[in-house]
Amino acid sequence: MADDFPKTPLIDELEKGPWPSFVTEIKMAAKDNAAPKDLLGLLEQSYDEKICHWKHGGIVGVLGYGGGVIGRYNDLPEKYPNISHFHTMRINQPSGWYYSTEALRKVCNIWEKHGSGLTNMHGSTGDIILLGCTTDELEPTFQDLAKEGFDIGGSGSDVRTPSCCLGKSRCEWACYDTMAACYDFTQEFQDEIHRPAFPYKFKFKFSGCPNDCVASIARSDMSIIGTWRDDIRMDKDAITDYASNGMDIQKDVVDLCPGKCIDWDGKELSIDNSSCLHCMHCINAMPKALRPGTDTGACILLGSKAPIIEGAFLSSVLIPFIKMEPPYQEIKDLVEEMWDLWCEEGKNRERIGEFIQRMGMGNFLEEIGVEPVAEMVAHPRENPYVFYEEYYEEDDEEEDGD
Amino acid sequence: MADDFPKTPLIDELEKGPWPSFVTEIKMAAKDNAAPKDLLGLLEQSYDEKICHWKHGGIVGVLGYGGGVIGRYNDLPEKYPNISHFHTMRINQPSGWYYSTEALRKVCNIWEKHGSGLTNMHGSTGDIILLGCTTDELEPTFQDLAKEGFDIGGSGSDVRTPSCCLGKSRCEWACYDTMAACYDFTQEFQDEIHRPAFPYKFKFKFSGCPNDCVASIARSDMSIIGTWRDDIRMDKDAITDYASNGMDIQKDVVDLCPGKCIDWDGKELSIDNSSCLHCMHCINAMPKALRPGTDTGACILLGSKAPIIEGAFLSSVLIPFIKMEPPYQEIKDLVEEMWDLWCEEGKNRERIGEFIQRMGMGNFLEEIGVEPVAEMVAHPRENPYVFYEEYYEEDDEEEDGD
Amino acid sequence: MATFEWEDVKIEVDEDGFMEEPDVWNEKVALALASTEAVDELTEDHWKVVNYLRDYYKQFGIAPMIRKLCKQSGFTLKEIYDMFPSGPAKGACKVAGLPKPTGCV
Amino acid sequence: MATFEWEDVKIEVDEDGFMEEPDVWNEKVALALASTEAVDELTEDHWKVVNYLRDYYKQFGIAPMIRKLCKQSGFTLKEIYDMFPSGPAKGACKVAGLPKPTGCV
Amino acid sequence: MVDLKNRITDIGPPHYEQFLPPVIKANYGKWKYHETLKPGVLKHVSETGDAVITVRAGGSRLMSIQKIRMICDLADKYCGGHLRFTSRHNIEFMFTEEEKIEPLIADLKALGHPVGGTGPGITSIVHTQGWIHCHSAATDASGIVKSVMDDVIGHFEKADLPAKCRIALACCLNMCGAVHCSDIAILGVHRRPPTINHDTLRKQCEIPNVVASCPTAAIKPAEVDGNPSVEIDEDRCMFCANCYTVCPSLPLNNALNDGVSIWVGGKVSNARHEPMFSKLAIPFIENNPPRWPEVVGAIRNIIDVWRGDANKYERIGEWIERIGWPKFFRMTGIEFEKVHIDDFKHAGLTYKRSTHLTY
Amino acid sequence: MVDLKNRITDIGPPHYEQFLPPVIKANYGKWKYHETLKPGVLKHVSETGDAVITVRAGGSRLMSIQKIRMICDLADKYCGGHLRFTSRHNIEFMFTEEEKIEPLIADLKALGHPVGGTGPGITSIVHTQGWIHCHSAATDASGIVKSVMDDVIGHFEKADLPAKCRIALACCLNMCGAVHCSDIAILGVHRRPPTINHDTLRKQCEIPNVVASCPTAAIKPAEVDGNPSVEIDEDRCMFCANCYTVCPSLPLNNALNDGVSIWVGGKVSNARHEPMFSKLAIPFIENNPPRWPEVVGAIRNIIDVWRGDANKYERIGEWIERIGWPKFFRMTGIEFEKVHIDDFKHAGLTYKRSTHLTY
Ligand code: SRM
Ligand code: SRM
Ligand code: SRM
Ligand code: SRM
Ligand code: SF4
Ligand code: SF4
Ligand code: SF4
Ligand code: SF4
Ligand code: SF4
Ligand code: SF4
Ligand code: SF4
Ligand code: SF4
Repeated sequence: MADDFPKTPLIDELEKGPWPSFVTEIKMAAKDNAAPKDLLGLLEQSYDEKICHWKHGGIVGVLGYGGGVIGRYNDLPEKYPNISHFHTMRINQPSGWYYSTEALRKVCNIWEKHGSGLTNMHGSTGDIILLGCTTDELEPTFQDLAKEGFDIGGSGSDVRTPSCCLGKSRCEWACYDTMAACYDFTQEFQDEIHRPAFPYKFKFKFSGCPNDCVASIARSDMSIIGTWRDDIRMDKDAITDYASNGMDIQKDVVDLCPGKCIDWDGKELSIDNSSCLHCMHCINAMPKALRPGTDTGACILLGSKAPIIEGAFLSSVLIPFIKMEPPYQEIKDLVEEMWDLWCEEGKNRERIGEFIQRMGMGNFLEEIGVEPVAEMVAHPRENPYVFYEEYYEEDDEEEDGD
Repeated sequence: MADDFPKTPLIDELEKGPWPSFVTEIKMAAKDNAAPKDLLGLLEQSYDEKICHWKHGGIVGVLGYGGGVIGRYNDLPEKYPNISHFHTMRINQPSGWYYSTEALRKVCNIWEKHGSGLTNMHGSTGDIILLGCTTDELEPTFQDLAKEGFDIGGSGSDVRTPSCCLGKSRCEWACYDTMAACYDFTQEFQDEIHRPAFPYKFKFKFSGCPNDCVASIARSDMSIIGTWRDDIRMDKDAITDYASNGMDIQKDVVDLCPGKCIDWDGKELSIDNSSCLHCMHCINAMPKALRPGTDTGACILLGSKAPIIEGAFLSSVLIPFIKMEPPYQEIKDLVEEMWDLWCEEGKNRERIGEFIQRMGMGNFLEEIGVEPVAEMVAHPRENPYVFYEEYYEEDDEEEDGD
Repeated sequence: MATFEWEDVKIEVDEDGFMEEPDVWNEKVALALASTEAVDELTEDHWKVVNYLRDYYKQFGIAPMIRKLCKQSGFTLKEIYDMFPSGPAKGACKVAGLPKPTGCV
Repeated sequence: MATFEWEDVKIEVDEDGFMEEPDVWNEKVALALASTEAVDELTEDHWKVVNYLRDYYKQFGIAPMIRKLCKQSGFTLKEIYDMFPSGPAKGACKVAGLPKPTGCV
Repeated sequence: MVDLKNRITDIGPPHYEQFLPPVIKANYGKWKYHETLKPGVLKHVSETGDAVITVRAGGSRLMSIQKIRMICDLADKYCGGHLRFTSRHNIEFMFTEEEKIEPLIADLKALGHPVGGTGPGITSIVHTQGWIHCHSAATDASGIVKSVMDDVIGHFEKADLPAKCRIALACCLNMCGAVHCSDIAILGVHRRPPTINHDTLRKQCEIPNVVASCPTAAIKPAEVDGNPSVEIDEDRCMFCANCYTVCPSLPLNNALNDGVSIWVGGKVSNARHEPMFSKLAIPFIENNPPRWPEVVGAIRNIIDVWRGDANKYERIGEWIERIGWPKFFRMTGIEFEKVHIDDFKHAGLTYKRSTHLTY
Repeated sequence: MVDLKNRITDIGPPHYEQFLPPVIKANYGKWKYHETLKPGVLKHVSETGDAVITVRAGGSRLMSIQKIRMICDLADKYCGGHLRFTSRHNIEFMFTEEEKIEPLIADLKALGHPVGGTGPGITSIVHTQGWIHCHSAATDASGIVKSVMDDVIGHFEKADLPAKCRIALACCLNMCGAVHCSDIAILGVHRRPPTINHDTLRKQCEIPNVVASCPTAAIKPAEVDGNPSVEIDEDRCMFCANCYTVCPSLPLNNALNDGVSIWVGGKVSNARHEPMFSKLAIPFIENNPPRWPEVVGAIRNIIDVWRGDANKYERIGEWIERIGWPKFFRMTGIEFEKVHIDDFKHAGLTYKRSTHLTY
């Protein structure tokens, strides 16, 4: 079959060079499947014309779910009939992206049967992306996968597939069990993942420590980032080892500490833990000598997102510290509380970060019943435009709302 | 006359304590003048009732000028008839607030004759404030002062009285002659000071170095702040003296340098001048050892103001460095350029800082013919909402404006 | 664009089976479209949802947010999925002849 | 509030001599007010300014910005000060019977 | 009638040169370095070898001509008839003979004017008119300033703080005292929406300007009793008084609700840290004339905590930046409240967007 | 017809535990420290004394099931049938025997997958669909990524940079690659306002939503040929494509005008500096498929300049913060232009509000 591949001189260039080539991957899949073959042709045409050939939108799915499938049609269906439908399915990855080869092969087999044989391992939210099939194959693919224990992830105005760093499974710094929490939240919110009912999407990401290896502070409406409250654990001998192995502790650790709370007298390292900002740097630099404390938990932040529409946001602190223990009820209650508010008052396509900013964080906190604390702000307000909420009337004895 | 003073038990409390008392001042003036006596009564009443007794506005002035006088009437004219009119005049102070006693005494005499005998030395823009006279006395006061060489300052939507630090007159750090420049600009813009024609006020302040002793970066629409381009001058012996006198150069100078460009090996101080941010700290800390370079001039910044209405602004860089030599033509041309634009397109009560922000600094620069440079920004844009100004049409050979 | 036929109904639909010309919608068309969305018959409840969607769309020019749909129609989201297995956007809006929902994907 | 009399004109004015009841303005009143602002007679040019101010105020409910006044009336700011020595705000607006300008002090 | 022809106008201020003390004139632009002989007394040395002594005395800003003449007497006695004021309305006496220092200080003391205000201490408070002259004031200016200075005068006379501490006061949000960049700022605040005088509004105010003046769009045109007027959505009012500035019929002043807020951590100089805005510390303290003890106490507390914890050269804002705002609130005992969280235009940027926290 | 009753739904993902390699399962939560044996090879040591070796291989993200099976073969051969992917779609092989390292690396190499991506270097580029699957793309994703990685693979394999350098790509402003916080970001941009298909708009789009979608209010409802539609003020359009997202009849894709912009200095981790947004470096580079040499060159230049000047641990944003943006532009030779100056909501805060300048 290989010889009836379309001529693709442009994208063939991308088979050269040392980095793994996606074009080679498509060609591999094209050996046994007509869809990737058409994709090669379409892509070559895009490369030639410098424009994509996919049409906007497409609303397809599986029964009982409102999300998880991205419908896609090309605009040259006569020319590329095998990808005239080319929908992708988002399959909820297991926590930490661990697989047995057995499970992975099953996914491959199902996708061989129903789809293009192309995947993204993984999409940037974290799902397994099964790249391209026809409308008719959606439901069968889904049911075959379900039988092997896999389910569809989020898309649309719903909870998006949560993801997490590998946490305690292989990282000594994990301040809570990210994989467990991610699994737990995913199960808890199955309905919200599958049946969009929000003003817009809502993402959870779980990182075990402030290094934030799933970029939760930048990419999730709720960022759950591990941290600790007590003292950094220290192995003095290991510090001495680092020093004698030539590490410039003053320059590479002390001078870079943002809390300015480490001292190094050439022999002993001392940390003023009350000023430590829990940035991880000293620990990162000396993993054999330093570790987070043992009174661990998470800092919960809200609101990050890409720029559409108010500009990009980073998440900001909602709860400076909370213990992370199943069933995480306090957090879940809070989540429900704020979803209620956001669903009630949020505008269409308004992420929760934008919503908070529009209504004012103070008002938001009041509505969800969280006390304001100074940890929530980089600094208090600079402008004097304060909505003092009460004033006295001349004939009042009492304070009066307005 | 002293014994017919009103009873003022509350404000009398403010005659106690070590700091000079304004109440005592008013009483001093009240010995010979009915207006301050009424002021004591009115003030006591304000202290008792916790509210002021001055009415809004008042539009009075001298002939030929549209500003420089703040009209003021109290709301109890029957009770306090001697201050039923109580207008203040803003008299343009000499550069650097230097006086001969002779000149000052003349001002006192004129104010004794026409006004309340009360002053502010000085108002927070910098004027001599003559505090309180009647409408009829405005013009005579003005003309008497004019005969002694004094003129009225700004108020309303005009150029406000420029002010400056004492600069070269007594400060070794002045990077240009602030007093000369302030005087020159004041003379140049007499018409604009006296006859309001702008959308709103416009303030100039001249500081000789980045210490900014007239707070120009916070309080003037155009801030002209001295700086230098070459190397900090250094007296090595004087450094040694500081060190041997117990100064902790590492902690108090090196560690605080925001450019992180000073080194101190315990004996010699070295500065990487190409990284120096011209913050003045090292010089401030060791005035006998360090001085600004000799290739001096000014950095020109635009737009600071109090919060009404868009929030407070600090001035931001327009020209990173310019030599300051009379007649400062380049700067004046630029000023005229931007006034033209602002007057044409500015909204009522829109300061130039707000105007720039509304129209976009890039557009503003384009209109006034200044090239954008990286020194103007703290950092380039973070959002991708770029107004690319041209695009190609399918049948174009050329670029096309839209 | 394709032509979709069901009983005596014959309408133009896009790839997703949404009507190309919403103006030609009528109750029979609704039945026809329902058949493609795993809806066997249109009960009174179905019509309540469909009519609410059409009214809202006529008045505001947009489809209601899902929360609003539930609140106003009195059905839970689950009930709506029971009625329209492919959901309010793909299922109910299609049957109601509304333009294809966008953006929320 | 005080009463200001000039020839047969008798109007209520505030402390600054601005009219309390702008509705009773007429050309005679303008002359009367002019006399308080070091304006001896109202020439054609004066009327041009006064009428422009009144028209603008009637149309927009606000006084024009000074720049606009100059542009539209064709006088330079200096010429306006020559005509109305106490300036456009205190002089011309008062004569034109406009409310007292505020804010720009 | 005024003689319009022969009036002198547009001459500008007198040229400064005529006022310069001779040693200043002779060494203009030639200064080499300075030292502080003691708080309030500076010595500047010129390339020429000349030196000038400066004695800085605290001014009250509001001065009678009587007092100015007394000050002139001293300037005649010690300084050959020259003197100057500083950008924070202190009075400076300059001369060349060191032996004049103590007698001058004694004379100043006798006159009630302390010497100081230089170096790492507190200098005079930049302030505004208050109940002395402004219609907009939510508090008095001079009275609070006097009360605070009476309390902190030790730091004026001794310069015994970690760094300069610039205090400023403005009696309303117009901020004529430019308190937005001060180490400690005292700001008069209204807390009751404007009352509308419909009767006068019609005559006094330009309704389109009034409507446009409100940054939160709380004001709408309305007909009241058949006359054009405005109505105000009180929930949207944040008491900026911009409407009052453009319309006398919308006063915000209200004895029961006006008071003072306290702001910290601003700075102007470029030394070390870039200039910074002041941030809200205490949202509201009731007016308590004649001596505002709660305001005085609040400022004393902030200064003491700062003084006890800051490093040398660390201004209040720099200190807080090092320790973090949560610690500032913990250490000063000031309560963090909802209103501390910004909700104006750039609010989002003030939220804490990292996990850099202390516990 | 589907059997609606017996369908399996809402089961969520498989539980991770079943997939953990035995050594991981046994030492879950007990890890003590790690070390890097060589780039791409980590060794984590447990409190129990156990250790696990991880070999990280670069993934292409877009993978065929054929390739996945080959990878599975390797995991069967070396790792008892376990493997994982990282948050940047690399592939990790874990086992306990150090002697397996080199054979595995050799097998991976044979398969075309380099080993690396750990430590202070470059790891795989987070990216998006581009011309492979999205309707909104202003550029391709996989093609640029491949071209850039071919060029920088040395830093993937060697970890020879001052600090981590995270590159990301998004093919339109929706930023599915979340490029807003990357050391280097490649962002597809449209530069031509939407063309309006009046014919289909009427049927396909909810006009009130379309109008509301535009952040600059460039879109107004309009009647065209008797039908409801919209009109667009092209001068106000900044090409965000939000209107296109809500309305298929407003495509922005345009071969002549689409291209790529480059952003720098973002970061996500809290290590040292708080997380930072990426900032605009190069406003526009034309699409030049198949290998986008100008983009590759621009990135190479930025990396080289950074590498030559930065201190250890200094990520690009931290480095620029130290040297200042003017120096960044001077050193990289990138031209500073009008569009670098922000003009969106918080623009004022991005202006340089001090005299902290180098010359
Ligand atoms: C598949 C994926 C890109 C990829 O190649 O990996 C993707 C693809 C699309 N995203 Fe995304 N987004 C994907 C992760 C993201 C992320 C990253 C993340 O989740 O960590 C973001 C930025 C973070 C965030 O949520 O803000 C992201 C921000 C957006 C946005 C802008 C949202 C905003 O609030 O600014 C849109 C626009 C929209 O929602 O209409 C969008 C819309 C889209 C759509 C549905 C296009 C559209 O407007 O209809 C894309 C479909 C492409 C296609 O045909 O396959 N996508 N999208 C990612 C999902 C894979 C997965 O499930 O694992
Ligand atoms: C007298 C003075 C305060 C003082 O006691 O020193 C003063 C007094 C008034 N200022 Fe001011 N401002 C004075 C310096 C300032 C400063 C400080 C400066 O110039 O360095 C500022 C902040 C910097 C700035 O320009 O933004 C200032 C910002 C304002 C504002 C707000 C402007 C803004 O854009 O946010 C107003 C409101 C207005 O313009 O309508 C204002 C308005 C006023 C008015 C005219 C009240 C009004 O709305 O009509 C006050 C008259 C008080 C009175 O009855 O005497 N005043 N005003 C200062 C002028 C003295 C002098 O000429 O030397
Ligand atoms: C006299 C005066 C200028 C004038 O033209 O009137 C002046 C004079 C000097 N200033 Fe200043 N500054 C004066 C107002 C200011 C202001 C403006 C203000 O406070 O409103 C500032 C900005 C304040 C701010 O940042 O908020 C100011 C920030 C400085 C600094 C920077 C301090 C810092 O560490 O941030 C220095 C350097 C130093 O003191 O080490 C400085 C240094 C100096 C020196 C040492 C300069 C010199 O070599 O002569 C002068 C005497 C120092 C002293 O007072 O300790 N001067 N200085 C002003 C005295 C005001 C007063 O009566 O207290
Ligand atoms: C495997 C992975 C987590 C996962 O669940 O998949 C992971 C694993 C580790 N990360 Fe990470 N990080 C991983 C993505 C990230 C991300 C997310 C991203 O890049 O999108 C970040 C935030 C990046 C950013 O700030 O923009 C991240 C920021 C860090 C940092 C902080 C680096 C810094 O100085 O800013 C460290 C500490 C260090 O390397 O010293 C760290 C350290 C580590 C350690 C050493 C943790 C440990 O003790 O095991 C792990 C191996 C380090 C290595 O690769 O050098 N990890 N790490 C991810 C590997 C991605 C890849 O294939 O390259
Ligand atoms: S975020 Fe922290 S706990 Fe999670 S993998 Fe990264 S370093 Fe480990
Ligand atoms: S974790 Fe960060 S802030 Fe804390 S001591 Fe270490 S380097 Fe300093
Ligand atoms: S601003 Fe600079 S030059 Fe002017 S007085 Fe202050 S320290 Fe001297
Ligand atoms: S002036 Fe400031 S930035 Fe420059 S060397 Fe001195 S302390 Fe450093
Ligand atoms: S701050 Fe307000 S109250 Fe005080 S003088 Fe200025 S305008 Fe008047
Ligand atoms: S005080 Fe300010 S916010 Fe309140 S109504 Fe007036 S202008 Fe609006
Ligand atoms: S970044 Fe834009 S073009 Fe790329 S996948 Fe996401 S929505 Fe599509
Ligand atoms: S691309 Fe963005 S700015 Fe342009 S018209 Fe569409 S929504 Fe408006």
